[in-house]
Amino acid sequence: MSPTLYDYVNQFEAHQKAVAMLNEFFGTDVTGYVTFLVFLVGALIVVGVMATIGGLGTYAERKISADIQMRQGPNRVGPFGILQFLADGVKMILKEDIYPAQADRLLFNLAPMLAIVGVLATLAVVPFSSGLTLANLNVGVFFLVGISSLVGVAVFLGGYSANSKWSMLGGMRGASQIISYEVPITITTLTIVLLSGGLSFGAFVETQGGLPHQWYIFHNPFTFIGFFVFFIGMLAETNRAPFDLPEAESELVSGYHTEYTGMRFGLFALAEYIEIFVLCGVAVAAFLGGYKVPFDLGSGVIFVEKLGLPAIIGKNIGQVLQLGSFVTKTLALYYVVIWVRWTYPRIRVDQVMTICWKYLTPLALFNLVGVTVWMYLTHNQSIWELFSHLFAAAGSGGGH
Amino acid sequence: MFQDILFICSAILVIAGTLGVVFSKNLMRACTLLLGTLFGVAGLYAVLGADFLAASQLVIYAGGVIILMLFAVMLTGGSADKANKFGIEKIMGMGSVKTYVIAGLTVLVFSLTIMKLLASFLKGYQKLDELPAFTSTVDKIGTMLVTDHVLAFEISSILLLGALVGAAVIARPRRG
Amino acid sequence: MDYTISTVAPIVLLPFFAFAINAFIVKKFTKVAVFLSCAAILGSFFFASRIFFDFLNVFATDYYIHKTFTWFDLSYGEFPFKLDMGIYIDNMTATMLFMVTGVASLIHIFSTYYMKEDARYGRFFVYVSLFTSAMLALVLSENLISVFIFWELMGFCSYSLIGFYYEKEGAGNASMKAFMTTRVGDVFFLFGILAIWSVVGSVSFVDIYAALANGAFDGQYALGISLATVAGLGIFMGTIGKSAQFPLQVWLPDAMFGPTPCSALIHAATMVAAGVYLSLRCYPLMEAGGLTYFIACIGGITAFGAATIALVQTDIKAVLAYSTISQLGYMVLGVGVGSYNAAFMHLITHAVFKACLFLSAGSVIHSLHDHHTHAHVQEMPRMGGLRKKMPFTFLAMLFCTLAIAGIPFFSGFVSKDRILGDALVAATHDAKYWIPSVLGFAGAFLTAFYMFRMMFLTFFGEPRDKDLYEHTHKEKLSWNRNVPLLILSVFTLGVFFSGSLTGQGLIKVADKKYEWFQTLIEKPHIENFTNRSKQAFGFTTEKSTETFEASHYDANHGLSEEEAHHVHHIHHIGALVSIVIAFSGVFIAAMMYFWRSWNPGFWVSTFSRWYRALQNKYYMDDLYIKGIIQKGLIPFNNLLAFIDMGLYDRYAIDGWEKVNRALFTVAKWVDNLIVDTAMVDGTGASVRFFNVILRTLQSGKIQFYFIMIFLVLAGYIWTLNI
Amino acid sequence: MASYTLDVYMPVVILMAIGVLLVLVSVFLAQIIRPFKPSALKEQAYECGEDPVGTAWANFNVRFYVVSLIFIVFDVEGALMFPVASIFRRFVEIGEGGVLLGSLLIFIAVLVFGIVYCWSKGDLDWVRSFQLSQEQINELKGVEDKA
Amino acid sequence: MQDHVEDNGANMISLPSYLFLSFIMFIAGLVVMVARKNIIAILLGVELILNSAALNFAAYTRFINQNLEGNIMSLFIIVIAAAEAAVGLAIVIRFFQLKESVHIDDATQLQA
Repeated sequence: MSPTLYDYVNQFEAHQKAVAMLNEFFGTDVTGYVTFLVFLVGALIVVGVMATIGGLGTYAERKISADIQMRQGPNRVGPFGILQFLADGVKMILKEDIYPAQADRLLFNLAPMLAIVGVLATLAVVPFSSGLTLANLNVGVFFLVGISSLVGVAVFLGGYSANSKWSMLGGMRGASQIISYEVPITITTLTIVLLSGGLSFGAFVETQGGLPHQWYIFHNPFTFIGFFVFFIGMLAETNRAPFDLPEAESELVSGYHTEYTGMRFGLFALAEYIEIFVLCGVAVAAFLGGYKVPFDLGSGVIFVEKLGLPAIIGKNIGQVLQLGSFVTKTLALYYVVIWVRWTYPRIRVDQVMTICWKYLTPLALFNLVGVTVWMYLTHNQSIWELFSHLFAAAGSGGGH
Repeated sequence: MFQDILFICSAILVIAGTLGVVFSKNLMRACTLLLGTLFGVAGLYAVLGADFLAASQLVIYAGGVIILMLFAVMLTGGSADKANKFGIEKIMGMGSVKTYVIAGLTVLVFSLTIMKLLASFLKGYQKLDELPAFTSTVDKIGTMLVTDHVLAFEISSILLLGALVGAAVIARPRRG
Repeated sequence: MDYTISTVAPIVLLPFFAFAINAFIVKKFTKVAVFLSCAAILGSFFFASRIFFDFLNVFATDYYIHKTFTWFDLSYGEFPFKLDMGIYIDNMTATMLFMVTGVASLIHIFSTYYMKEDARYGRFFVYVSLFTSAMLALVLSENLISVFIFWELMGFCSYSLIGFYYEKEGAGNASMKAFMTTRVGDVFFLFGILAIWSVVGSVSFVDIYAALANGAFDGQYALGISLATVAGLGIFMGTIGKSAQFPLQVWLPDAMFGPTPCSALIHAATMVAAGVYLSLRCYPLMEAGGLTYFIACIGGITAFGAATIALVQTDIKAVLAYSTISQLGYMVLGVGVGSYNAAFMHLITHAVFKACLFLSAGSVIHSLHDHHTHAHVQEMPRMGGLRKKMPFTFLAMLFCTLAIAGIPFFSGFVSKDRILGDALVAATHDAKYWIPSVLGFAGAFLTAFYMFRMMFLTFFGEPRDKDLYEHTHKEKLSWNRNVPLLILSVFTLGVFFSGSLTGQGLIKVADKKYEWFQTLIEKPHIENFTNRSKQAFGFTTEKSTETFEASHYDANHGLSEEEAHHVHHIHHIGALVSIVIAFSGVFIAAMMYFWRSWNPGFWVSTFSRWYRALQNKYYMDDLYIKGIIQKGLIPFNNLLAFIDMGLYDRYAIDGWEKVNRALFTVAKWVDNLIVDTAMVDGTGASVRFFNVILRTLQSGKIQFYFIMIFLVLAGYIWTLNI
Repeated sequence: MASYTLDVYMPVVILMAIGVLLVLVSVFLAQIIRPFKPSALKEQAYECGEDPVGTAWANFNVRFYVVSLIFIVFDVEGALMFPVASIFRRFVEIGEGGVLLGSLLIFIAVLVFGIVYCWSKGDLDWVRSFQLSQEQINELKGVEDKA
Repeated sequence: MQDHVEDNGANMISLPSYLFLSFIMFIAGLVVMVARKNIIAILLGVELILNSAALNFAAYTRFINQNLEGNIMSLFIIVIAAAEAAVGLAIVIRFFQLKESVHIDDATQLQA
């Protein structure tokens, strides 16, 4: 897996030729600028798609909830109301921007920015496919944990700066909930780090396989529990129901963004939806095989050998398959997240803390110890490999 | 090229954040600006090739310490009176001209001292002709943590345990 | 297999960590603590068996692993003062590790049954874990200093375990006695180590062997005695103390005050074995010191004497305790007559069957619960007929009794017979060896007799205490009670140790690999040690450069054809004699206690003086207390007290007082005038003066302190010459 | 080990810049087209229609601090464990896993001890301060009895 | 992949520039510690000083000897800074509960 998107693009002869031509044309070394351009285009595409997905997320949320509650949902704007999110966006932009009189203006403006920056920066390491990963950092998951904690600061500052009691309550709750649930998430991620032997998402995904039994979720019983710990932690981390205490509309009006209006509110919402997608993506990359496609179709070699396609096309078909695999799994998880929201009632604030500290964290620690001991005893084998060795041994009459 | 940009951005963040911390009159803003400094330092670590250090700077400082500070500011920010029960004005808490003058004098003395140290060091400093390429430091740090520095590694867990227990005992909510 | 920290250290560290953790959690989480201890010892058994099977795979007599790291190095110039620590594993160590961890695991498991209702259930496991860990560390040690450290650690643990029921009358004294008696031997042991250090400059076994091969001990005399003799004697005194040899055997019978599983662990399988193990390790030294006859005599006397005392004991554990002393006597006899291999084999076989015997005795004792006194019954006169109540325990105990009595096909026969055979060989070479060997044969006869006496009294006949018998529950099979007994009793069969069941080819089943014990365990060939290499002990998997060829069983043991024939001949005679002796012992026991044809009372009344002497253990405890302590030590103590109080105190100290008084008058004058007036008052005034300045400094204002700190730091830096 | 250039951080920086620009552009661009008619009533903080009383920046419950305290300890320990965890697989493969297993387990054990301590002292209970300890209950009962 | 980073001429990424930045941070931390009267603000200053030290260690690792010992040192500085912040802020909060003040001049006595 190439370290960055640019390295992937650079493999192709056409690109190399183009760079060489440009060098000749400008008379200087333009590689740096080309790199920048490639990354800029890649980043813009990713952000654009993410913004669309975030917008569609609001639409999907309403449509699915309507489905679950046997209602119609949005159906006026566009076919099946699919353009509803655009209408919402236009509304956001046109709304008046109000600053509360007592607010700390600087922090009030800074909070949404921190949220959106924190979320967008995480997109850099999300492995959409082996080629389309903006940067496969060596410390990928660790970086993600660090940079996404900006969201916690943003929630806190958002709640604080408005100088409203509802906001303040929501902000405090939100921040303490986000940091609390970061603990089980981090520890569960640690188990995957143990298994994959690297912090980068590349290492996560490349040590798994395309078929479900090669995924880390089914690697051993501990990771199976770990996935659910991660998933629950993820719901709380993104303030999703049943953990939407910080913005509990029936208690706190609207939580930390009570006083936010217009586009700033929209940015908070956008950050939240993108964060859900990113965390679903992380869950997929860590537990569900990431972008891996079964039977090694993702590398594209098979198209070249069997169908006689040119190498470049085979490779890109593989990339598309990988992208499809990743996005499908992520969206499926996204669907589950929405489904959960409309199925479970909100829990109390003391229960939030109890679940985190008395259930998830001990469970995550147990998983960590379990995976460590498991790896030590079985020499990194998954439960299926163990079984297959067992059967092989039985078949060969108890030999080695 | 890019590393220069990264360095400059980080340096600007660091200096701006630092000056903000020094001169901000609002403690909450000072904390937020400290976040900027810490991000800048993380960027500087990244330019130094210490990728793990940069990430742990983000995780520990941005995620942990700053939130802790914000909470602490929140928990002590209350009481609407202008002065506390000792009659000291709260606004003084962020410093007055007098304190800044004293600080300026102290700093003058000490910065001269540091410059003396640095001057003698930089005089003998041989610039390396070429620096090694960046490689991942995670594995090396991990190996060092369990071999040469295993005692520090284990003791740091004891240190953190002590910090946790001590701080929990001190800060535990009490009745009355 | 690689011998690195992660493959070797867990053997010792797992039980040690179990101890370290349990010491803190045992009160609140007793079950967890017990589980941890058992898991730790099983883990250490796993690692030990890896080593053991690796050694069996290589199957070479000379195969060894020697890895060290420097503990401290205080060498200065040409004075070497450097101590290495590390591991030395050869075939003997590997076998020993396997035996100790295996037996200890089974004892741990049995203890979960035996100690279950005990008030200090958990604490028992804390001690036992530490104890096992110390024993394993001792076995792995590569030098005498670390042997000594763990030796003392084991002494401490046995002290705690013997005094485990400290509320019981006598337990405290017994533990103290064990501790002090072994200490006597340990002092000499330390002298021995010092003697070695003075000659070799190192205490590593390998260096000692090399020094012996190079003749470093030649011509080294102290007070006209060869230093090799001094060293060997010192180390053998350690063995005498630890392995309860005559005349320091008195502590071991009292050690039965501890819980029965701990008796099994300490006083059968591991701790007492440590003494013999040490003398085997230092065998070349003792040979060089010319101590073999002395050792053989000590062994013979112990073997016979303890056996005679065992004849009259009525406490089931006391019989076993004396039989332990007696069997240890055989091992020492084996060392003395040069039967290195057989002595070690007897150590292993004895550990297995004696552990099983103690555990079975524990099983019996635990079942016999006197509901009047609410105590467990240990007295054999109150037992009888228990075979029907506890058939499985009976079977296990029967196997072990057959083994210890030296009945063919059982392990005890294989090993003991070979020791006796070698003693006979030694006697034919040198007539003075007749004494220990005859004592040995007599002891063998007595062993068969008293062990079967114990069996008959316990399990056969009519129950003599009907009430007790009725209240005893019928034995139910349970995993933690019967499985350890079963496993141990299976291993009392001779085939596990020797292919030829007598060890010398009387009945030959197979050879080569089946004779692994005889092939692998050999006297250290000291001439091979002059150029052996050691490796650093660490994470690296640096391979040894030496290669080892698999050894083959040599029925002649390197002797010439003629000599071998002679030896075989004598061994055959010895084997026949011991079979006859064993069966006659069993027969007499049966006549007396099974068929009741002969009345034991007749013998008691005929030899009543002897009987009383035996009951009082040859009056040795009395001798020590009345004779040595009261007549020797206490008068000596009084003499010292007189010197201290009458002479030193009265004249030196009181006289000095007079001088002082005279000086005092002078000093008082000086003090009043100069010190008090000028200096003290002056100090006060100056303090008051500086006080004013310092008070302003210590304002309590933290930032002022910051500034001060930084300024002082700055000042310091400015003074630096950089 | 593969070396890398600092270009890997370029997407991170670009994305952060995009984030900042997105906020600035969307807020300030919108300023052109959206209405802007501030009034005192609009700028009032929302308090369910009542006039706001005092400031919201008042004292908060110290439980929030204790939670963040436990969090930071876990955070730091996690940060220390990440590099060790990432080499565990390789150490197991060369057969030296035991050492790492040991040091990791000790590390985790100390961590667990911390959480157990906080648990047993009730720092993890959100409603702790509303519950009286048995001593306090007895105390109150004693007062009642005297009365 | 390049084998080394080329040092092209007047490179601003050099040891002196790092030393300059950490110097700025250190001095700023010192100013904050001395000038501010709010205990939490003083703790912010302490964080700045610790950061400058950690940055120095990392810079020396890169430019002087490359053996990563400095990185380990920085890592432990960060760890200790976190522990320090936790305990320090706990003390501040306790102090505030007792005296309703975070002003450092109220903390002149060791006893409550």
